[in-house]
Amino acid sequence: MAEEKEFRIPIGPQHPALKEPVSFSLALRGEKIMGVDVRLGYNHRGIEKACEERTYLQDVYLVERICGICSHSHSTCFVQAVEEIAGLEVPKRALYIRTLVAELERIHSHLLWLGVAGHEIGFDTLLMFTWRDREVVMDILAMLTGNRVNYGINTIGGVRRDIRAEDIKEILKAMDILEERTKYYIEVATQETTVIQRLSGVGIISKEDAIKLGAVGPTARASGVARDIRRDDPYAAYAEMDFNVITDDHNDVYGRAVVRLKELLESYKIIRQSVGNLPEGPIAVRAPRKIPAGEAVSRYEAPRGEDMHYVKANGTDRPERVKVRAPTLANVQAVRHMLRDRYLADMPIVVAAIDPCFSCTDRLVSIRDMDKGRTDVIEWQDLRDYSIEWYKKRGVDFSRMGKIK
Amino acid sequence: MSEEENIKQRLADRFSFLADKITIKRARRLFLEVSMDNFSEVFDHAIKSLDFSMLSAISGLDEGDKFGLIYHLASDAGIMLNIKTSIPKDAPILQTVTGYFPSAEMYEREMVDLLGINVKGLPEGNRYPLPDDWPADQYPLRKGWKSDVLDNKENK
Amino acid sequence: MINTLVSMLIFPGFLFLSVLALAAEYADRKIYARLQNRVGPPYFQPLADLIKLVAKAEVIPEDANPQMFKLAPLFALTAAVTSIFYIPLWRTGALYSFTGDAIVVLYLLTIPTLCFFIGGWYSSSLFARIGSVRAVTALFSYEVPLFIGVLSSAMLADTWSLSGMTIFYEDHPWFWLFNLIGFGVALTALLGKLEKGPFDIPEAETEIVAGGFTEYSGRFLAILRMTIDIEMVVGASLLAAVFLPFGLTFNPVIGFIIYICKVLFVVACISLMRTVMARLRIDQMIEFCWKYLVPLGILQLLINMLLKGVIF
Amino acid sequence: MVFGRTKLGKMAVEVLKTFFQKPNTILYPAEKIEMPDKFRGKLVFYPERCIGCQLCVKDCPSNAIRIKKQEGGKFEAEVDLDKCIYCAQCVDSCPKKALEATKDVELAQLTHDKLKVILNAGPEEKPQK
Repeated sequence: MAEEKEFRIPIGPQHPALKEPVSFSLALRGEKIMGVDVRLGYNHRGIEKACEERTYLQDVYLVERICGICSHSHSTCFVQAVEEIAGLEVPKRALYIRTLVAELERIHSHLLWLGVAGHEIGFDTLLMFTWRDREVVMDILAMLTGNRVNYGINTIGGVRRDIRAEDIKEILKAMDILEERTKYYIEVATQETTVIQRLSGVGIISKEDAIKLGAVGPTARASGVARDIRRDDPYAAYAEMDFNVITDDHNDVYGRAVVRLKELLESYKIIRQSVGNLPEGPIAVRAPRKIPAGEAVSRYEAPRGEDMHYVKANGTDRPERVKVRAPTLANVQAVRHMLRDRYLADMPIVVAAIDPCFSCTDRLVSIRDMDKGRTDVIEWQDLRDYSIEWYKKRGVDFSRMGKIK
Repeated sequence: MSEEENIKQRLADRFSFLADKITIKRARRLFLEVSMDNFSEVFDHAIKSLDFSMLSAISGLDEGDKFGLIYHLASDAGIMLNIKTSIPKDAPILQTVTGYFPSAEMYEREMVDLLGINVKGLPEGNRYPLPDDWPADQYPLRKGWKSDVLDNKENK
Repeated sequence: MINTLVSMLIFPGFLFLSVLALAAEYADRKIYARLQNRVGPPYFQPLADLIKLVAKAEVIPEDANPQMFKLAPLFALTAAVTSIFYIPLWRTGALYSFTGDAIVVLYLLTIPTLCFFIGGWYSSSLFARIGSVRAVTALFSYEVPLFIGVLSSAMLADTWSLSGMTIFYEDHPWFWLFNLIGFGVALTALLGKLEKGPFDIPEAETEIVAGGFTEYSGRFLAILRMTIDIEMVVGASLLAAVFLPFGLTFNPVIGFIIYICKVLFVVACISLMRTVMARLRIDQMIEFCWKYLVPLGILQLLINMLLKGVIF
Repeated sequence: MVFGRTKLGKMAVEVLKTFFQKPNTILYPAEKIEMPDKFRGKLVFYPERCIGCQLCVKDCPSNAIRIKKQEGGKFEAEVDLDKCIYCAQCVDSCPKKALEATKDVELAQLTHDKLKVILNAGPEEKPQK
């Protein structure tokens, strides 16, 4: 390699283009990327193991925290598997509410993605505008579930919060606003010259490669692979919803942007249907603490692609095994493929284009005992003492602010 | 006959030893158990003749004296075929399936790190997901593994 | 002697220029924020940033060449400040002038970019090296249109002195309107010089952290940032003198207000342009500059040649 | 590559319009934000309703709550506000509605020990020494 005058540049684990720690080591020749080496695992928190040591009810909140953006995806996927093992008949109203929250989550995730994509190509205005409009859906989520992220709406056997009639009005109003804004963003993404310059022809992956490399979600759909769990393997209330699976044949980042934006319009359609046809009835059934032995695989179309949970129960109140496969892990190989022979300048947007979520991917620091976690606190105190000393020498005394042991 | 039953029939016709090992747990969910010796031919057949074009994940389980492995294959019709096999714990050797699915690399590396299964034929690359200074012979997903090891290591 | 010192260090030299530079940065950031529906920074923010940076410890990388690493920012600042003396601000005629000072100013404005390259290169970080190479690559694409833009105006005035140009346009009011294409070309090229979007390629945050500035900290980073701000004011003043030479014969107070308005106008144009466009790739920037900007500049040159033939 | 008609500066009209609008930013903490009704903030505890069944302790995903018997026979709840993940499962689990989530979100403290609070029948909750 030396004679070809390549040099390696580290992107990550900490880098402005990355919102989460992951390490790409790029072999460059000039501005051209010759090879990519990916190192994942910086976000490994031992969640799969931790699930085995907690009760099913606690696990619902734990898997919800696998990821901040697709929290509903993971918790729904998990409770579906547990409900299947326990043979629970979830009330229809609960399924509709799950669908509703799922689509709201997709909207907020896709708008977030559009903003991040704008930022990665140096178009911060798009970031500011989409994130401003994303607040609309965040407020709706907070109103429905009680929080902006980590909604905590799922429980085993149904949902925890009901929807009031006045909420529905607010939702429909918000959908009208968002639909108008989304149409504007479609115009921006498909007409603004500099955006098209940066997006089209970048990060190409052909249909065959997308299938071969196991790409999922919008990444696959932008290469013409019509993979969508909502249609292929319907869960919650999706079997009763009328929507289209959006595909595109540009095969590049531009296609992925278009797919996500058009999916937003489908999401508004699904939301209008689900609040319009919301059945009456209870929102949850009582779930037993001990789940009978059995196993189930649950699939879910998260905003980033297929999310899969495998749960094995052994008759106690704790699962025997929980396996989580988040969408980004399936797309990592595709990224590697997409980056080859591209320019360094394209790296951020290509990586961002799969909407990576490395927290999801890595899941699993270890499940250390709560009390042993104290070491961190002491370090923090040491650091604090040190900084107070440092400033004292320079004539500023911070020690009166808060007590130090 | 539903699509699931059709697949079940075709598998049972092709492999006589699978006759009573296939269960349809619910719509679109097939589970089958196969010994490691016959695994590769069943796996190959499912991909090449039954159109299971995607490997959704590989789950590794600690089942006492052996490791259980579940290959979750998905078809475009939304049907999931879960092929269950097992390998002994004292000789945990496995052949890679990256030849069929390049994306399996990450799933297999995960089993190498978390369960201590020796996967033969993996392409060169970084380990995943544990850190490079992780103590050897510590496999967190094995039953009975305790995180104390890590605390001791830090105190040293 | 004292007079010269005062004019160099205080007015309209370093101190005045620094205040104006901070004000320009504030205006740029505030307009950028308001265009994006944000609140934006308070008026003292640029100064607060500067004080913070000056108070911080400097870290010089072990592998870096310390002399080059320290000298590059100082050279850049000096060059940027020096060039203001030759630009007429609110009256016809600059503090100093001689035949051909327009060329000197343009070259003085090139020195900061070269200093960024040297500083980035000698800090021996990968990101800094890529950034500095990009800075020089970008230099080759925007410098030519900028020169052609200024040249076209100079040709109409038939002088290579900036002061001479202002005198000519004062004698021939409304002639500057002929140079509007050249103004557009030079303004776009100025974006490249100031490393502002869509040409902020040398310091593209999401790709190469901070480009050539990656390893800089403390006072040196403060100087570098000051240089960019001063360059912005100098660039805006240059464009104002060359392309907007009107209202220069009023009394100094009104002249000064008109001057500030012109600078603000150029800064606002820069803010607007970086608001509505995504960052280009370096190859796209070169293509854009040579395919569109240079031909436009040459078109302006041809128009001015014809005008000169017809009128004089 | 260019698809159809492209426009340079497509967002120019939009941004110029916004320039004359009020900024969308909420200047917290000068302006307070009203939390939604279903919000799950800091807990309140009604000692007179608590029967000491420990269901909340059992279901807490982060071991942040402990119910202890006071000297007078009443119960008190000790909550670690830094461990709590504000899921309000304890509120759902409680058979007697002795716990309730409030809209209180401003819980930041300079030191860790101030985050451990004891909710009891006393006149007001006080941070532990």
